[in-house]
Amino acid sequence: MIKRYAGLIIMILLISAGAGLMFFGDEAREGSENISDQEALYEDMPQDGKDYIVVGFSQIGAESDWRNASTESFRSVFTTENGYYLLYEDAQQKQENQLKAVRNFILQEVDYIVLDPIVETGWDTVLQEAKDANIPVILVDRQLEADSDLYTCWVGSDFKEEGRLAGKWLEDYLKRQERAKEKIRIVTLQGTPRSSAQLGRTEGFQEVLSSHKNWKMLDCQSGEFTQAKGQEVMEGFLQKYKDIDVVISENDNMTFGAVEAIETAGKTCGPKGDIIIISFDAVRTALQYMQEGRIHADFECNPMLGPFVSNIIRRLEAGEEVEKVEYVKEQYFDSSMNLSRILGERKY
Amino acid sequence: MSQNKTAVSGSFRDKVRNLSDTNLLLTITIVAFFLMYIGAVLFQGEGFLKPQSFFNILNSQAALIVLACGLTLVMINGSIDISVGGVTALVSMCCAVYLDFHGGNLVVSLLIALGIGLAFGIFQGFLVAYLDIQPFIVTLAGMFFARGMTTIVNTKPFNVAHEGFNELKMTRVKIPGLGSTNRIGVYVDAYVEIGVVVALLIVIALFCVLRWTKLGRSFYAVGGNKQSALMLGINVKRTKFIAHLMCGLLAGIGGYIYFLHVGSGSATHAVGAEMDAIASSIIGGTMLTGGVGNIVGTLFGVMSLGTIQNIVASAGLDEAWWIGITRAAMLCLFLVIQSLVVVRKKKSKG
Amino acid sequence: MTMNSVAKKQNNSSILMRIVKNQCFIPLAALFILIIFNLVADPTFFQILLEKNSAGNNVLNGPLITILDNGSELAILAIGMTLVTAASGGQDISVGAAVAIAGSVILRVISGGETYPETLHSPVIVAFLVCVVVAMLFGAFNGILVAFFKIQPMIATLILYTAGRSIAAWINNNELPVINEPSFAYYGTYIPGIPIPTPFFIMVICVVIIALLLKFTNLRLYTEAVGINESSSRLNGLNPAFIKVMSFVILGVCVAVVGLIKVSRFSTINYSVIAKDIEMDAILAVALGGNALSGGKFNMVASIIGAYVIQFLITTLYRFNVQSDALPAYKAVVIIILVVISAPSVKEWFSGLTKKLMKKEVA
Amino acid sequence: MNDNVVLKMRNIHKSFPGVRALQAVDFTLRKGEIHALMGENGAGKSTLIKVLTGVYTKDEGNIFLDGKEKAVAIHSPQDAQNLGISTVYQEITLCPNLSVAENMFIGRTKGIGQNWRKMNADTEKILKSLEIPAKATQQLETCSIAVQQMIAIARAVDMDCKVLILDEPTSSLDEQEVEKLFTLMRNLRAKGVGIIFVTHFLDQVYEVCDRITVMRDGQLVGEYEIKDLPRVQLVSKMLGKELDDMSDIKGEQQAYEREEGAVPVLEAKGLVSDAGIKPFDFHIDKGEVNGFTGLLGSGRSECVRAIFGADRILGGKVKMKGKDVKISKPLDAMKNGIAYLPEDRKVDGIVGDLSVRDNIILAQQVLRGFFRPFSKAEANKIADEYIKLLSIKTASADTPIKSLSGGNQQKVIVARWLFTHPEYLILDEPTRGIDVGTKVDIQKLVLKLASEGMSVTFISSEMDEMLRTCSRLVVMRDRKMVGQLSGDDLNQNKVMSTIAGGENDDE
Repeated sequence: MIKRYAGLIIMILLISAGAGLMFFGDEAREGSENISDQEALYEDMPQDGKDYIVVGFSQIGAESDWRNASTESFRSVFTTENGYYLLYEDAQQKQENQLKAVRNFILQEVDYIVLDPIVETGWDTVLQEAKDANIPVILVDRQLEADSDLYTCWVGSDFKEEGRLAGKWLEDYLKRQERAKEKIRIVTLQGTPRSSAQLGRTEGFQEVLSSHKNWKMLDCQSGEFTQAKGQEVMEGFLQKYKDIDVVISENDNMTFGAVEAIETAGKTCGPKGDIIIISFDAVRTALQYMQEGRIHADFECNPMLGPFVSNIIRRLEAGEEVEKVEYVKEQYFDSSMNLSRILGERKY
Repeated sequence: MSQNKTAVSGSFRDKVRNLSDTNLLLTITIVAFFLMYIGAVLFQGEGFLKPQSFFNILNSQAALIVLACGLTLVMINGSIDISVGGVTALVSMCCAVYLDFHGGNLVVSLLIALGIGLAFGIFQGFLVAYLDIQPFIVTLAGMFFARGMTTIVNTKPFNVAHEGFNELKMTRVKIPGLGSTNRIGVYVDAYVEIGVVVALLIVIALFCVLRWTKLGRSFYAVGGNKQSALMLGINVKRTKFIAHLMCGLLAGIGGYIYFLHVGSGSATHAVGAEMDAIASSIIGGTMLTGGVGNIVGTLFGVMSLGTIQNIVASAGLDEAWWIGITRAAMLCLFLVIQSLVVVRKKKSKG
Repeated sequence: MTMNSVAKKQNNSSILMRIVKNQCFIPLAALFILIIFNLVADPTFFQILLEKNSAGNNVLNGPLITILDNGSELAILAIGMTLVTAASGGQDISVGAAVAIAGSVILRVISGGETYPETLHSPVIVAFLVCVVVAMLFGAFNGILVAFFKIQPMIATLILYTAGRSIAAWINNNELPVINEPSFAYYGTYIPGIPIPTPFFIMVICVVIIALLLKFTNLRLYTEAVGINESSSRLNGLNPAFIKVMSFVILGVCVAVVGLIKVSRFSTINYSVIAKDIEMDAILAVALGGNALSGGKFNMVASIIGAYVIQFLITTLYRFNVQSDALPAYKAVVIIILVVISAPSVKEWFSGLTKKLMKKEVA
Repeated sequence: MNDNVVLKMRNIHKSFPGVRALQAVDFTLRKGEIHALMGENGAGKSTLIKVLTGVYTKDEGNIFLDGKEKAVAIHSPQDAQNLGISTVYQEITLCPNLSVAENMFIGRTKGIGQNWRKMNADTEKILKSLEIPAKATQQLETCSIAVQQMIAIARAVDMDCKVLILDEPTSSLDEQEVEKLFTLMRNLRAKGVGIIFVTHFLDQVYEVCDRITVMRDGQLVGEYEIKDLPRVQLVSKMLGKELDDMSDIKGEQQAYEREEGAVPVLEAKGLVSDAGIKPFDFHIDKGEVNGFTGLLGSGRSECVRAIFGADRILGGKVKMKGKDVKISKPLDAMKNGIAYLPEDRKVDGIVGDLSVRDNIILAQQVLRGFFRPFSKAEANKIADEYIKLLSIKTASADTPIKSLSGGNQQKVIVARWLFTHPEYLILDEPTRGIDVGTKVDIQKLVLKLASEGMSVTFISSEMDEMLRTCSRLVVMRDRKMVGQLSGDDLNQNKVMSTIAGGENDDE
């Protein structure tokens, strides 16, 4: 009996689902008319009448210390004490998740959307939707290719500059070592392909590289910003090339992997070792490695973006204009510095 | 139909007892889904009240729906296919490369997608059905191969800049009357992407196939008892083959829908999609033992997973791990229910 | 042909037959082919150098050592996976996730919740024991789902597969603790003064233990009996449910060991990447060892060899600088070839062919 | 002559790796006859059937239908069906997850569509006409085994077939159902259908069949009119040797008398399990052979399973040699020296892929415990010993048991339990589906063991076997113990009437 009518029953259920939504829909429209202020929307937001600034933050993931540090910086700044209410969504390395997150933010009518785009393209539609809903979008860390009036501004590091700095550093380091004339064999552990960090750093270093006949780039492969991958790739390099002078590793996690690989391969690195290692990001562990003399130089990519963004939002709230591109200030470290002091001060 | 109360209730109880596994599990799933969604609306408020948020789930899950349908087919046959995720990635990468680098046209790209899917379906189907090799191993190889090929085709993830394609990507089916006002009070229509339409059409089509065609029924027969099916004069090998073939084809279609949704090619696309698809089918009341399952259930299974994700995301449980845990919990729950159903059957038999 | 092959098998007269019939034949053959291939392609593959590493002790180095090193993890998992396969007639696809959990537990205990602990908060052995217990619990969880709720292993373990890495992240609430204590790295890399990677020794220990178990207990008989015919083994006084759970618990122990090796190797953890897809390789190792994935009789040695064959293949491919992402494609080809040649119907076809040939010769 | 021949098989050859299953077998089936196909296990009956139904493809030989000159090609069950050959196999070959109606019609309807309404209606009609207690829309799983078997037959019958093959269809049917089946067969015969009837029950053969074809070791022995072939001859033809063991055994069991006041080896009071039997009392003495009899499904197996703790025990007391014991799972029973040879050899008995050796030592090994395995040498010694003792035909102790013939598999299981040196041995249908030779061996063995002082419970669906071996019969009806017969009451009529429940005592 039931079996025969199952199909029918199901159809009815489907229709009822639609109807239900129709009903919700109407209610929603009325709802959104008479609900003027934000309080009602987020039940765990303090109902103390204060007008909180609701910020939706779509983070890439938690793949590296750097990422976690930056997430933390947002969490610590966008608190209810500071008059914010933060909706945080971790995209777990998938653009589709980020698209979904941003769409949800729009539906939940947040005041600002902060986005750390995983890849550079494919954002136009969703940004347009945000614009239509008149929600300012602030990009952080990584860049994206889109019509620049679709977003308010971009905050992050100048990767190209970092790359260039690294190159310059290598240049005079070699001078100091009287190896300026020697043939220098270089390999690069690249970041996730097409990510702005990877592009910028590669490009920046390339500029310097091209001005040196005697520097030879043996190989570039992607370690995807992860330690395991970095180690894998480095192992590959070591088995392929007998003689490597310099390793450029486009983030610290890959560097750790690379160091691991180098050491298990019985080679040594660091100022006293036979391979020069240049790394980026300058997370705490990296500096400790440097202390132990396993890394030469590390170029900071400041993860403490939270405060910068907060500052920008304040200015926007105050009705000020903001630059399209806002660089965070950054520094670099090398083995010659007093690292123990620096480590003492640094939060990450 | 004129019976007194007791008779009615009796016959009702009778019905419930004779309710086939398929329909029982289906009912459970659907009820569970509605409870969940209503719960979401009640506790999460505004976001879920907007139909668009429901449609957003559909939009993002359309591809998965198609993949899960394919899996339901093979699972009803008592087989399995864990290559669909890989195929999806491969399809989107190939199409992306074709459209972006070679500036090809859409129809051909669609054909490419179908071709890839079909190829996988035929090959795996042949190995599983005619050489009877463990489907798990075969499709595991399929998954490895697809993933590997994806990176061989092109390592770098990139977005497609192809006008025709992007137009298609942007095409939205407006759903009048279900829209809502955004925060500056402008009324926007609710919409779904064409992928959703395709997916739903496929669901309906497959539902009919499984229910009202001999092929569909022989799927169930083969899943129920291979040996018997053979003795009953069903061509078991061919049936299994067709099931895998259809699954492959659906993987191709699903891949294209996915591609249409994200509009980019990447080796990391649809990672773990196969497991999501299997999970959805199970939640939808399909049993891996075969012979029990229903496409509509699968649809609801997928939606349930999507909804759970949204609930978790907007419930302030912002850490990513909650999604994984909640999904697993849900899967666990449904599996236990299933095994209880089986027990129930055993009881009513003894 | 077949008839006298049977006969030969019975009175074990023909050496050749025995070799071919031996379960280790396929994996060994595969290994042999790989070795030949490397010899032809690039003999340096086999050179092993004694070099100084950063820790300042002499270690052997070279592709073969890499195989020995990384293959050991796989071999250890293969042991557990073989038992689970034999007893439950299904596979545990959650080992990768479980390894993540195990590693996470170890780090949690050692780091005592700090991200950059200056000292070990507890001795490694304690951490390891805790992690063993946890891993066994998760194994038991899978086992119970399979044995008592009668859910197919692949599906039952799908639960942990989905949740595992999340749980792992949750244990250290998404921190990535880094242990700089050198002694912690011994288990995954080298012990000063010993030129061979430690994982190899750990693997040896595991193998010895399992060998003893198989020799001096009924583990094999019970597992196989349950795997082949559950209801009749029950009527023979066995408790199938318990034995299944046990097999999963044993796998749990293996997972814990691998977890230790992994985190010790990197002295940190990455929840989404650590031991990724290792479950597939482990299952593959079992299949490569010619063990029926539908359960029943098993051959531990074959599985272990299978594990190393896989690692051998991987390393070989790296040598020909195959992109690590492209690797699976080649793996897939190998799998397909293996399963096809070992498929019963194909075998039949072959024997039929040979029979015809014999006929021709006679005629 | 040729015109009323419906099926002709000529010079059929079929061999499997290592075995010649069929050698130059001829078989002829006429229109409107019931033709018994007889032979021991491994004689090649089922192989011949499977060749005919396209499950196997023959190596050589031809099959002719309706006396046509042209040989037909049968490559799959489908082909066979299309040619009008329909089959009912011993084990149910229907899909448990489909509805009764679907099972009736799947695989034989035309077109791609499936018309549920029509299908259900037709099914209801058929079910009614054959008085099968099932609903068309019911899920097959929910029917009893017997009903499922009937449905399978109904399906076969409904396909207007020229040739109907019944391969041991009666093994899971009870008396009435068998009767129903026979009337059905007779009707079909009247309609001119040729029926091939494979069975182990001699009396059934003599009840319905017209002709008999006997096979032995894959070869044709001969084809006979039923009237020219008395039972004893038939049996001797099947075994290929003149034999009068049957008569020998008669009388042997009388040797046993119950000495007064002896403590029973096992005594059960109000024992009841979750298998749906009524609480029952039971006792057995040292050296006694008794039996449970009753129609199939009357609960005889359930009783012994309860004694062995194979099903979940819900209540009741069990005494072994006077003292209380608790038996909640098989291991307990084994520890108390009870051994149980299960009814279904394939499902509950053998461990297919394991070697004969492991199958023999299994039970004892479990008793010894996890940490005390037999050494290889010991195991081999034991295995060889029992292989000799029970003259088990196997290539070696290493051969997987599944490659042995049914009878020898059964012997291995017997060996397994003898090796545990039980005081009380339960044999549930030890002779089901095995060849006459082994049947006799097993019956003799039972009596031998009893004379050595072992208590044995012997269950068989063949009345004369029971009467021959048992000195006391426990009669079951509708899952209830309805009586115990011994001494002079042990005769066909008395037993029958007790089983039937007194309706027909005046036989």
